[in-house]
Amino acid sequence: MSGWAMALFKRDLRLSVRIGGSALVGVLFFLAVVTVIPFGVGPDLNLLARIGPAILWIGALLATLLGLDRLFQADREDGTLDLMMMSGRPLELVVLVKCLAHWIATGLPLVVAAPLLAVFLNLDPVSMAAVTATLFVGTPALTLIGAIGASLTVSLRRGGLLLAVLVIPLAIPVLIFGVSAADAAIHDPVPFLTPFLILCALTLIAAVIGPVASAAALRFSSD
Amino acid sequence: MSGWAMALFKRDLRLSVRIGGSALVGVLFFLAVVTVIPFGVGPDLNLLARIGPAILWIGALLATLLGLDRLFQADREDGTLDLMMMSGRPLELVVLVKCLAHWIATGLPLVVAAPLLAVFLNLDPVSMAAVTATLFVGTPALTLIGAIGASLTVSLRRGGLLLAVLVIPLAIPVLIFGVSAADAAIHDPVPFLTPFLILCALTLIAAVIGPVASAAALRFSSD
Amino acid sequence: MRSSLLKLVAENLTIDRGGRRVFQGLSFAVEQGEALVVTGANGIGKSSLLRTLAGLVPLASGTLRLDGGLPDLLPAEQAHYFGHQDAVKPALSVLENLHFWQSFTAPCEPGGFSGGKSTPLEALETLGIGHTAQLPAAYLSAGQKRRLSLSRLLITPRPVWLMDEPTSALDKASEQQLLGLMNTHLENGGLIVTATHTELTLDRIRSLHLKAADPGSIPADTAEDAVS
Amino acid sequence: MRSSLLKLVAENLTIDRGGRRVFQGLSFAVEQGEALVVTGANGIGKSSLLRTLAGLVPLASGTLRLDGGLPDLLPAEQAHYFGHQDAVKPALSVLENLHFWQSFTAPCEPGGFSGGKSTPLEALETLGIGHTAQLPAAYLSAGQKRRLSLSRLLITPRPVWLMDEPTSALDKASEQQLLGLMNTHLENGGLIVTATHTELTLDRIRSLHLKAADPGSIPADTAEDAVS
Amino acid sequence: MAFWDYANPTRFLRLVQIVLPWLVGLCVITFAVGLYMSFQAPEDYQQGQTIRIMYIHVPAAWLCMMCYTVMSLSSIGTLVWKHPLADVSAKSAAPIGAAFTFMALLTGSLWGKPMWGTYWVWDARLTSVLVLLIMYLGLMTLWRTMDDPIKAGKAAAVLTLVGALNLPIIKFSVDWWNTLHQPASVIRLDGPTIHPDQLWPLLVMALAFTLLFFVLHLMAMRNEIMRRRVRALRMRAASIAHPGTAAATAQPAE
Ligand code: HEM
Ligand SMILES: Nc1ncnc2c1ncn2[C@@H]1O[C@H](COP(=O)(O)OP(=O)(O)OP(=O)(O)O)[C@@H](O)[C@H]1O
Ligand SMILES: Nc1ncnc2c1ncn2[C@@H]1O[C@H](COP(=O)(O)OP(=O)(O)OP(=O)(O)O)[C@@H](O)[C@H]1O
Ligand SMILES: [Mg+2]
Ligand SMILES: [Mg+2]
Repeated sequence: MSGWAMALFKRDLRLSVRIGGSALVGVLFFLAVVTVIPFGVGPDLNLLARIGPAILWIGALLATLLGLDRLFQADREDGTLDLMMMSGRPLELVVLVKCLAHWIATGLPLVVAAPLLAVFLNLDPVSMAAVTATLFVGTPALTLIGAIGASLTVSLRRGGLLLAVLVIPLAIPVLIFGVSAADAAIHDPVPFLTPFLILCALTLIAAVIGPVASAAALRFSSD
Repeated sequence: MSGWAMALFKRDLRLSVRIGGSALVGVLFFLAVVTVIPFGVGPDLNLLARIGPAILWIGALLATLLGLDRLFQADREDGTLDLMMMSGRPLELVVLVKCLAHWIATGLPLVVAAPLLAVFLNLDPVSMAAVTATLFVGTPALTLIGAIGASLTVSLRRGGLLLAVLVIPLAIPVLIFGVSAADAAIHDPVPFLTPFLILCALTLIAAVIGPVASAAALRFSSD
Repeated sequence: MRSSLLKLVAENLTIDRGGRRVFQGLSFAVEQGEALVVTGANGIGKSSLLRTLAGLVPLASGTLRLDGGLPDLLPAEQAHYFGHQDAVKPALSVLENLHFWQSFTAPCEPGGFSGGKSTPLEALETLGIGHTAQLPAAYLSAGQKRRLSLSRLLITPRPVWLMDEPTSALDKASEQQLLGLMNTHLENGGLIVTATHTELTLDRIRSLHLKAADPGSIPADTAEDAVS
Repeated sequence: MRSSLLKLVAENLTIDRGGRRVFQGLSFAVEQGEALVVTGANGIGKSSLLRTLAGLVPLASGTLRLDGGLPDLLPAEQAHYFGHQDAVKPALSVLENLHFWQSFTAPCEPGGFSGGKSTPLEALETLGIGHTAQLPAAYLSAGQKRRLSLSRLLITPRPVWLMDEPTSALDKASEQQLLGLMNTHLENGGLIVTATHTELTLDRIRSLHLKAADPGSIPADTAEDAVS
Repeated sequence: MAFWDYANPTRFLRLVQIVLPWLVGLCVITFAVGLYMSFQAPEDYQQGQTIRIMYIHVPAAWLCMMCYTVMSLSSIGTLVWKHPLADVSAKSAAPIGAAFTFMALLTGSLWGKPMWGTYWVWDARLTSVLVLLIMYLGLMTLWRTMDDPIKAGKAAAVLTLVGALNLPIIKFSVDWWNTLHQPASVIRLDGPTIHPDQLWPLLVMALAFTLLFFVLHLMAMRNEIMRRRVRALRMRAASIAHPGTAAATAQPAE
């Protein structure tokens, strides 16, 4: 990464680590959701094992999207975003770098936490590994797609919920292929690799569409 | 309600309905979550019908909690909260009135939407009615408990997620009795009334603890 | 109610903010019809002082009372606070904003103070934004918003006005108007505490200049006498 | 690169904000070493003008160019913007804040302009907050924060300074210091556009007073040919 | 006169004034004919009377997709050509699209009850429509949370286009998801093979619905332009210095 990108990357990482562990909050929310669902569904272990991957994926989806509202807002409120637009750096790359830092600070912990939570849902090691792998490949896509919502709602003071509503429909394919890849690893109607590769493809597509769209949205929202 | 309370109530309702208001975002999120879950667990109608009440309750729980972050923040940011503390009105009542208005603006729509969403999860009319009833009685408790979280996080910029993490543990009893009341109505291991009455009791308790606690938190957070 | 002279008395106030001692042992008294003008360098503690008087920042130590005020009310509950924030809801119409504050804020009329009697519309007219009454507050410009939030002080009687840099970001004309209002408040037997960087031309001024006791305010917890 | 005279030229700018025409047909030019001081009543459009020059508010019509600047850069990319917001991250140390801006902001040194060469530490010293270098920016007072954000302008060379009420919320001492810095920038061959309510004592001033053309700025969209 | 000239809202409004009555008349007539034909059409040997739902359901379903196409084109108009009417068109199309989508869902599930014995199945096509509904509602929310129409328009345009890019992916993945699970309880929804004398009324109804869409769309656009002018007038009223004239201007609003 060129100098400025590196500086931005480091800064965002520092900020997300120092500010009240926003990374932690995401994981805790993940944990909370995953532990709440059994209270609702009831303690039927087979059932839990069956819908386990789904629960984990839905938890990760919500945790990622709802954690994204501050991605640009924090910078917008204190005027940093204005200066970034004047900085003479391509805004698309700025967004990409910020997403990367954000994913490492909040997405990666989710992936790491997944196997632990999988134990609660008594998933067998195979599916545990499968879910973790799919999350590892899939959550970046969620972050990148979510960035669009983040920049659309940057000027609104109530990000979270609205962002999620706007982005969830766009994130459905990721969810579908993530879960079905995980399922495929367990009881295979289809080989694991097919959905998994599609998932990777989705992430790559998101890596293009996300930054471009959200950079555009940021430019339009500047005022 | 005495004059000032009525004025506050009307104002909050107006605000949540007018432009920038958050009245309908909650319902949309509810809809989105309920729609997304089948993509994870699969389209098996029997399975969905079985975990239907749980899905609806969890959706409502998340929608309520995540929508609460602006309950006090909006007033804090523009200095309204300061003036409210100087207004010479008991802060506990102020909180209670605000919660009431907020529930009517965002909680009630959830209750109304529940039967429609129940169709997607092909619940039979009985359980549909049961879930709606429990939500009607239960969601106020969620709002009131959530208010505590809202006032704890009022000075932090990133409300939603953190608030949910803080409050979900407190809200679990409500969830449990809500769901089990709904389940009881369908295939009754226990009579419907027992958990339902406990749920009502929980709401009443929340109506006392919530305002007191969050008023205290607001006083401490003033700066 | 006793109609003795209104008097805001502060005895060696000590204030900590963010774990740091802002100032300590500050005492002063303001009488009815007087304006206390607080000046000082950036970060010296003017805003903190005002917010303390408004009961928004807790006192580390010291006492604060309003002689001649209503005995069962805190000083803060007999004061209007006019700070940097406008407390204006853009989604509500100008009049809705004012009506809310009128019916929400508890009035307080101790003896010897007459004022804050005007209706919302009158107040808006006085401040020259009467024509915006029916419009959403979102359409107001910065200056107009500020005047709207100022008109709050005219519709609910409260003897003490706490104003933090009231003239900041106001052009000359609006500034004169504001000073006029403050003078009438003093004549009505109110009292004012205001922080400013510019000098204000008021009738009866008593001034308080804050100076840093020692370079860099001491962190509260290292200060011997205070456990904050 | 051409070393001709730097000149910021604006030709009949028209600006809409929030669907409202703020002003139209505004033209001016500022030369190297000059400061354009923009004055006017509240809400007349000073900040809007500066934000437009900074490329943050889109132009409704009109052209904007920097003669003698780097041809392949927008004017905004050759300018520093110093507005109401500090762009200071409380969680980072003062030095970390500065270092980030230094490496992130693209420098721009057209011919005839020399300046913005100082290192972060020097800049902090110049502004008299060198002792806070290692502190978290959260511990700074309002005034100190403002100086920190000011030091941004000294560490990255950019010929144009856009300053919105630069002296607001600064005490007298800091104000003088700021004026000194602005003068040195002018001597270094930079140029300044600043909006203010107080009068600034700068070397070579060219002043622009904004007045409401007709009672109330025309809404952009009642004009015949625009919806919004 | 090129369509481009109708960029000018005033002229556009004049055009609407002229066109709308004819359009309405045409729409009414087509509906009359279409409904008549669809009740003359022979009832289906297996579905009986319920087949008639199709004459509402299918056109609605088709239109809820066409409407999104219109919105996407308008969004391109907003972002690329900066056409002043584009975001008006997009904004006023959204609620109509949502309405048609809802109608497709409603009639569909009403139809589903006799067909499958349940109101809803997570069939691929049904589910995609549900997702589409969510997207419509999301766009509408985005619009009404932003006060400034221009900003709202641009933000919504970005989202609409991203959504347009995504819709095929969503459709594809939902199909994949559905075929993956082979849900036991679901009758695949391929619909009855349509017999010609069922086809004709269907086509007429489709035409009627399309006309209805254009009528509603033009009306909505007119209202939106008016709404923005009122907003502009009130803004001017706010910023006018002389209360006298301002009060006069301020009155008509509300
Ligand atoms: C909520 C439930 C339903 C929804 C959301 C729905 C949605 C749709 C959509 C989007 C189309 C247009 C497809 C296209 O043209 O590519 C369509 C067409 C059609 N639907 Fe439905 N449908 C539903 C229920 C039903 C039911 C219960 C039936 C009866 C068996 C049915 C029969 C048809 C037929 C015959 C067509 C036209 C043939 C075709 O275009 O493939 N639909 N529906
Ligand atoms: N919200 C806060 N939390 C913690 N410390 C604060 C807070 N606000 C101010 N301070 C600190 O309190 C001290 C006094 O700040 P204050 O705003 O009262 O100064 P001031 O005199 O109003 O300055 P100015 O002239 O810039 O308004 C400063 O050292 C500042 O760092
Ligand atoms: N973010 C915004 N969105 C919409 N309209 C705005 C916005 N900011 C300012 N305006 C409007 O633009 C006009 C000019 O505002 P601006 O802030 O430029 O005035 P100003 O000269 O800076 O006033 P002040 O002296 O108070 O700073 C005002 O009518 C204001 O209502
Ligand atoms: Mg201050
Ligand atoms: Mg300004």
